[in-house]
Amino acid sequence: MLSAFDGGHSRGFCVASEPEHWRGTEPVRVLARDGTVVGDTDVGLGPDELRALLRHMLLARRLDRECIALQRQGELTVYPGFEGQEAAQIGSAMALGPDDFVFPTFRELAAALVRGVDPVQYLSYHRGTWHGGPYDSHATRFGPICIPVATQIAHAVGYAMGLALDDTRACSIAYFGDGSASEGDFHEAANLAGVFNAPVVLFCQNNGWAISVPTTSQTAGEIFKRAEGYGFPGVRVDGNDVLAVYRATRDAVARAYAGDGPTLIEALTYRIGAHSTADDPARYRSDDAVTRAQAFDPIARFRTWLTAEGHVDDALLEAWQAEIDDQVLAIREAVIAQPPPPVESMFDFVYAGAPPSLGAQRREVLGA
Amino acid sequence: MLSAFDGGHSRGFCVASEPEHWRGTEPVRVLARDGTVVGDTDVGLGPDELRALLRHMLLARRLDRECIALQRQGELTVYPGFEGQEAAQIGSAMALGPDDFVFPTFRELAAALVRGVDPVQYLSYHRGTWHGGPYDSHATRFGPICIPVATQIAHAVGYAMGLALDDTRACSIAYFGDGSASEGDFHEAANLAGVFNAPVVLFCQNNGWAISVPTTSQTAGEIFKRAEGYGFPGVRVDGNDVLAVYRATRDAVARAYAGDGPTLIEALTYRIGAHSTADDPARYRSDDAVTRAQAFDPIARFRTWLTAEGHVDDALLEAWQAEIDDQVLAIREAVIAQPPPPVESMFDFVYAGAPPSLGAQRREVLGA
Amino acid sequence: MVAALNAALRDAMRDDERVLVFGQDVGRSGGVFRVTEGLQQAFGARRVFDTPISESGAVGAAVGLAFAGWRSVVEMQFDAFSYPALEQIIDHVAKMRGRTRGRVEMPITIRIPSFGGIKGKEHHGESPETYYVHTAGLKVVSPSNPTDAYGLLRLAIADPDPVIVLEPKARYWAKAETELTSEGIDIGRGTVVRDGDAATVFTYGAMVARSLDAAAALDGDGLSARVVDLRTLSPLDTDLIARCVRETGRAVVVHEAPKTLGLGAEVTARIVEEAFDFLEAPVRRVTGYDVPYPPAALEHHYLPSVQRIAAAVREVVAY
Amino acid sequence: MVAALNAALRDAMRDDERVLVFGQDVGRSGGVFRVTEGLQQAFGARRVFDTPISESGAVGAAVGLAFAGWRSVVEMQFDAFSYPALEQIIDHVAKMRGRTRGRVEMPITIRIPSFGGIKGKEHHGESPETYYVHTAGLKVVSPSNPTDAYGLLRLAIADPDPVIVLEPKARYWAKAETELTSEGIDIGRGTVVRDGDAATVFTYGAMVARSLDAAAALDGDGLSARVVDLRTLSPLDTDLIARCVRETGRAVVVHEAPKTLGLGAEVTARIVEEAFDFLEAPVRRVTGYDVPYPPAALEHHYLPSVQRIAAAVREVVAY
Ligand SMILES: Cc1ncc(C[n+]2csc(CCOP(=O)(O)OP(=O)(O)O)c2C)c(N)n1
Ligand SMILES: Cc1ncc(C[n+]2csc(CCOP(=O)(O)OP(=O)(O)O)c2C)c(N)n1
Ligand SMILES: [Mg+2]
Ligand SMILES: [Mg+2]
Repeated sequence: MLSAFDGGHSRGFCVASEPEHWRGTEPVRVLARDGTVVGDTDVGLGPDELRALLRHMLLARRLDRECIALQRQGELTVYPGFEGQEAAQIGSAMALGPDDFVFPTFRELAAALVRGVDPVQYLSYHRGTWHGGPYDSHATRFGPICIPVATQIAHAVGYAMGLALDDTRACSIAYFGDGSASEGDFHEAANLAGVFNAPVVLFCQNNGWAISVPTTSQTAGEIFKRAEGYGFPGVRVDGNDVLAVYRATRDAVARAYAGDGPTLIEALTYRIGAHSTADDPARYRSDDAVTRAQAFDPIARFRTWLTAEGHVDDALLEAWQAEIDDQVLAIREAVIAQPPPPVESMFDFVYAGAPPSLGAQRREVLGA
Repeated sequence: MLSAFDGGHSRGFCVASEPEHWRGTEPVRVLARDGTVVGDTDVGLGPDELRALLRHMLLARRLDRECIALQRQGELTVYPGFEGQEAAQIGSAMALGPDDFVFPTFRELAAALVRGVDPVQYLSYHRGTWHGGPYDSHATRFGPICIPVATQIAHAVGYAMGLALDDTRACSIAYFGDGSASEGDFHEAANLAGVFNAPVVLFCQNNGWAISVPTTSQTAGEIFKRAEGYGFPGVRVDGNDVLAVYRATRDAVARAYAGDGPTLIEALTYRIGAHSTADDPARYRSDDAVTRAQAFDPIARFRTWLTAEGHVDDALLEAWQAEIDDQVLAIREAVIAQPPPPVESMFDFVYAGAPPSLGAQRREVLGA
Repeated sequence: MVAALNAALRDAMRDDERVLVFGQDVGRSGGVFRVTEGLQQAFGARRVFDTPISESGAVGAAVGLAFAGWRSVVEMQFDAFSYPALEQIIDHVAKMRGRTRGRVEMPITIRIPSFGGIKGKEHHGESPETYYVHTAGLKVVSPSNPTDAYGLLRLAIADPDPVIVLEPKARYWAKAETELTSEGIDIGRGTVVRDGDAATVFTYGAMVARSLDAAAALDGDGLSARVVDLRTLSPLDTDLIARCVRETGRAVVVHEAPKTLGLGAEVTARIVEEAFDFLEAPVRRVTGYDVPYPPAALEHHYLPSVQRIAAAVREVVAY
Repeated sequence: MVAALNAALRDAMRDDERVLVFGQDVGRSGGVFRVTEGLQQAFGARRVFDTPISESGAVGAAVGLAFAGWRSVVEMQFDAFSYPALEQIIDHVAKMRGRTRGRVEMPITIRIPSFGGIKGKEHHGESPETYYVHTAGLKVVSPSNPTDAYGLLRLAIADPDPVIVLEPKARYWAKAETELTSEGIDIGRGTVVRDGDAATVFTYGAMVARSLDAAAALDGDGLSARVVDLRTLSPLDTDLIARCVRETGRAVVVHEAPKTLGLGAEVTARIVEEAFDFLEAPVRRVTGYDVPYPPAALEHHYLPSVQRIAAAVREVVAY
């Protein structure tokens, strides 16, 4: 067998017609890449909800591109785009109930939009004016942006344990990537979830890359298969098929509500853009791999089907686009208008009450 | 499904006729608990080697009990016994080649004996005169005693990566327990092993307990099944069946030599004694669970078969017992006779050359 | 001290039903040091439970439980076994209040049997305080006797911020002389456990008793040393430290941790910053050496002894 | 500095075929900061390879590789991402020589892009030195310029003991003025980068340049400050520190890490121990505050500024 020593990377993308990390077990699908139906499209959503899915995806993509522009213009610090992952994030987030709690990574802006997180507050993180979760995590049931990969998975499991202890009919969901799944924290959290039968959904967006490292060099196995070792189900779903993602997540949430415990979902998707605005993918992957992946675009696929079903038409889509442009413009202006935080805020949330020595440091900074 | 909250522990041992953690997937067996043959007994060992297996087990058990006595007499610090695990340790260690390297936990004295580690040097660890590996790890190809659970697994994988880089036809083996497998380091090391196709054997002695926590509260899955998630084979073997353990390990070693990569072996065994001399199992498990487990004793089982096969008889066994008593007595006396280490040894191995400030501290202690 | 800690957990769980106790072997067996003995029987397996051997996972779970409104008391089985949890502690436990603009509190207590002196195995005698004291957002306390152990643990559990409780194993078997209460104890305040005017010995944990022995020995030479039990290692009681140096002019710091960047370095720096003009001799640090914690046969050479402490006091006084 | 580090790795790999370089993204892409650029092409995927996101696993693998006779240079992608590896580093990397009675060496180099000042994201601006300097068995170095970066990294890789290399991100783009060599550099020795007699500023990493700016500013007031680049944070160059204090009588320590138990505490304690009688003013610490590293918009308020450094020097001189 080939080892990563033997240029694991050169196994690259040159031959595959679909992304290499999609090989192996066939993912669950409802819509084929060209929008044709290959599964049961009745996922329990009515026309309005189906339209909402698409509109969220269109808004998310438009905003994502705007953020990249904002970064280029010096208005944001390093920004991690998610183009290509809209279905994975929005399909899963839409399947959550109002009381369910999300523990995201740094790339879940699309999921945040679905949860009603104020994008301007969210983006103040990338503006460099606040760390963590500038928005109200309790009100939005959306945890702080988490950068140390996989650490948030344990938070989601602990939160779910707390829900179980309170006998609350709700669950938590942890988002994480293919690379994050290599961290010890993924394992410890997943095993804990199994032991405590915690109502949690472990949602892995396998987008093929951990910065420059392809999933094929990240693990020799298939991520969803790890679930069995922890004693709960794992499913592999086409992460670019929003209906398949929605159903898989809804089923996992239902299991959690029913007291049947955790589910691991591996959503196969593709990171179309750079890891972040600081990254140059040309150093490690071919454009044509990306072009090929674009043929699996989640938005085109779903729009094709919705149109065929007569749920949307060009007029509606154009109307949306106009609305979305205004929405994004408003966000853009509000982000830029954000004042920098007061310097003392650096001291004000370290402890409930600042110890004397910290008070002295605070006065020093304020020149008081 | 039951969660650990719902008194995971009270699921205890009261009903099981065999240890609860043996339930689920049937382990591979050669000899049944009563010594009758249920598999192919031709594991490639001749009569002398088969006898050697038994003799090692007898010596190990006798020495283990002596160590517990030594601790009670104040001659050793806390000592972790391994009674019941002789087949798991000796069957696996006997399957290794001379160049293979062992990364043990703190409980592998039986494996150390097979590898030719001087028991007196080994026991100076438990005498409290040295930390780590008082013996020569390079000469014995037996790594230092390792207490932070699961950390040694990554060492074994790194060592195996080194072997692969040197194109050496050898492998490493990491011993670890059921509880250790819950650590992030188990996961990171196993995943690395898969990615680099490292020639390593991950040998889990599932003895049912992590101090007071039963395996059933340690994980909701079956440990050997985790291997698939890492892309290599996992096998579950009756750890009290020395022939089955020997074969499983020999096969894993052969795979490693052949460049086929890692294997995870879960050996189902039982910790007959306390976790260590500092532990009182009466606080968390019933004597009759232990009595029942004793019916699966690895030594009795193998002796029965060897006797039936005519490879050993009472005369030989008596002769051995006498030799072993002398051997153990000699070890006992040598351990007690060990002088305490010189004070300066605390300073002499921190760096290749001591920095000035450390030299000053050394002089202070020596009153020089 | 074990009984006092057990009582503190019991009383805290009784007074606040959101308090949870978990960690390795804390449930059915009552903990390897028996600190949680009887708690699972008293409060049930939903509030007192064993975790798999996953320190990082357990601390991470405590963070999630805090989001859900639970107050976790997590036991790390021994000093060195808290290291796997450092990432969760440094990145989240310590920072989450700030990361959520004060909206999400981390009322988490992490109990760590610490320090040496019990002829323990490798990794069972470490003094991890520096790792925690240097980490902004944490509070760190270490009791030297059963009464303080009860009080500090009650305060730690009640505190809205994360508190690391370093329990001196060597004092676990000490019996309480006074009744258990948290009256008269504050996180952030040290206390003078023996008055004296010749010099002040600043210490904590198991070294308090030893420093008192040294002070007693020095009485013989008609030399009266003051002994301060810092009790809280973060935030340090700078006012008390400065006051004692102003009053005694000489200082010795005693701890088991290696000298380099052990707490003695910070105490010394604060003395210099706050009481330089009163300092009549260099501050002496009597500490463990800059080596890994040694095996049982050597630990008495490593740990500060009554002799070393007394000699340091004589030295600063004679300076 | 990136080019100098790259050259050091290149030359070390060329001179010793047992040297391996691995970590996240160091292979094909050449590292997020390009420090390992071109190395995989030059030395192949067997000696320069990417690891999964497993810091603890990667460091643990380096330990095993050391048993097999390999010298690993492991990159941690950013300061805070070295925390998951702390257990392996503290328990094994730092202690293995002793644990094997000197029979097994750990010639492991752990490179950590460190400190702040680049408007980085959360967990990308931390100063982890205290965690490493306090850990006996490790050596810790931090270069302030490209030439030192080359020399210190070469020495670290050649060292028989584990060395933590804290690379100041804020200086990554600095260009080398002199040719790259490890001549005239020793692990364990600091250096006077600017002479002066009014006071000594002890610092390291990115704060060296800033302290030099402060010293230049002070020249205006006819006040000549000496600046010492410690270069090695463990073991500290106590002789140089003491000599400078004996010669200048006044000292300021500057670093980005939070003040409490930052390296400044140890430098202060050693000054007090070794040069008390020469100290004419309290040692001032100009450091980061005791708070989590702040967001980009605030970091300039957190980091020692030329003004703060200059003010501290004026203060100790005027004392
Ligand atoms: C503990 C830790 N190590 C390293 C990093 C640096 N880092 C940031 S993102 C990233 C890749 C993550 O890959 P993946 O989990 O697949 O998520 P994706 O970026 O694809 O969304 C890495 C290595 C980190 N954030 N945390
Ligand atoms: C990282 C770490 N955490 C906790 C401990 C304390 N401890 C020592 S042995 C043990 C149980 C180990 O159980 P298992 O892995 O099943 O091995 P066994 O004791 O059964 O041989 C624990 C929790 C440790 N040694 N290391
Ligand atoms: Mg990814
Ligand atoms: Mg076990």
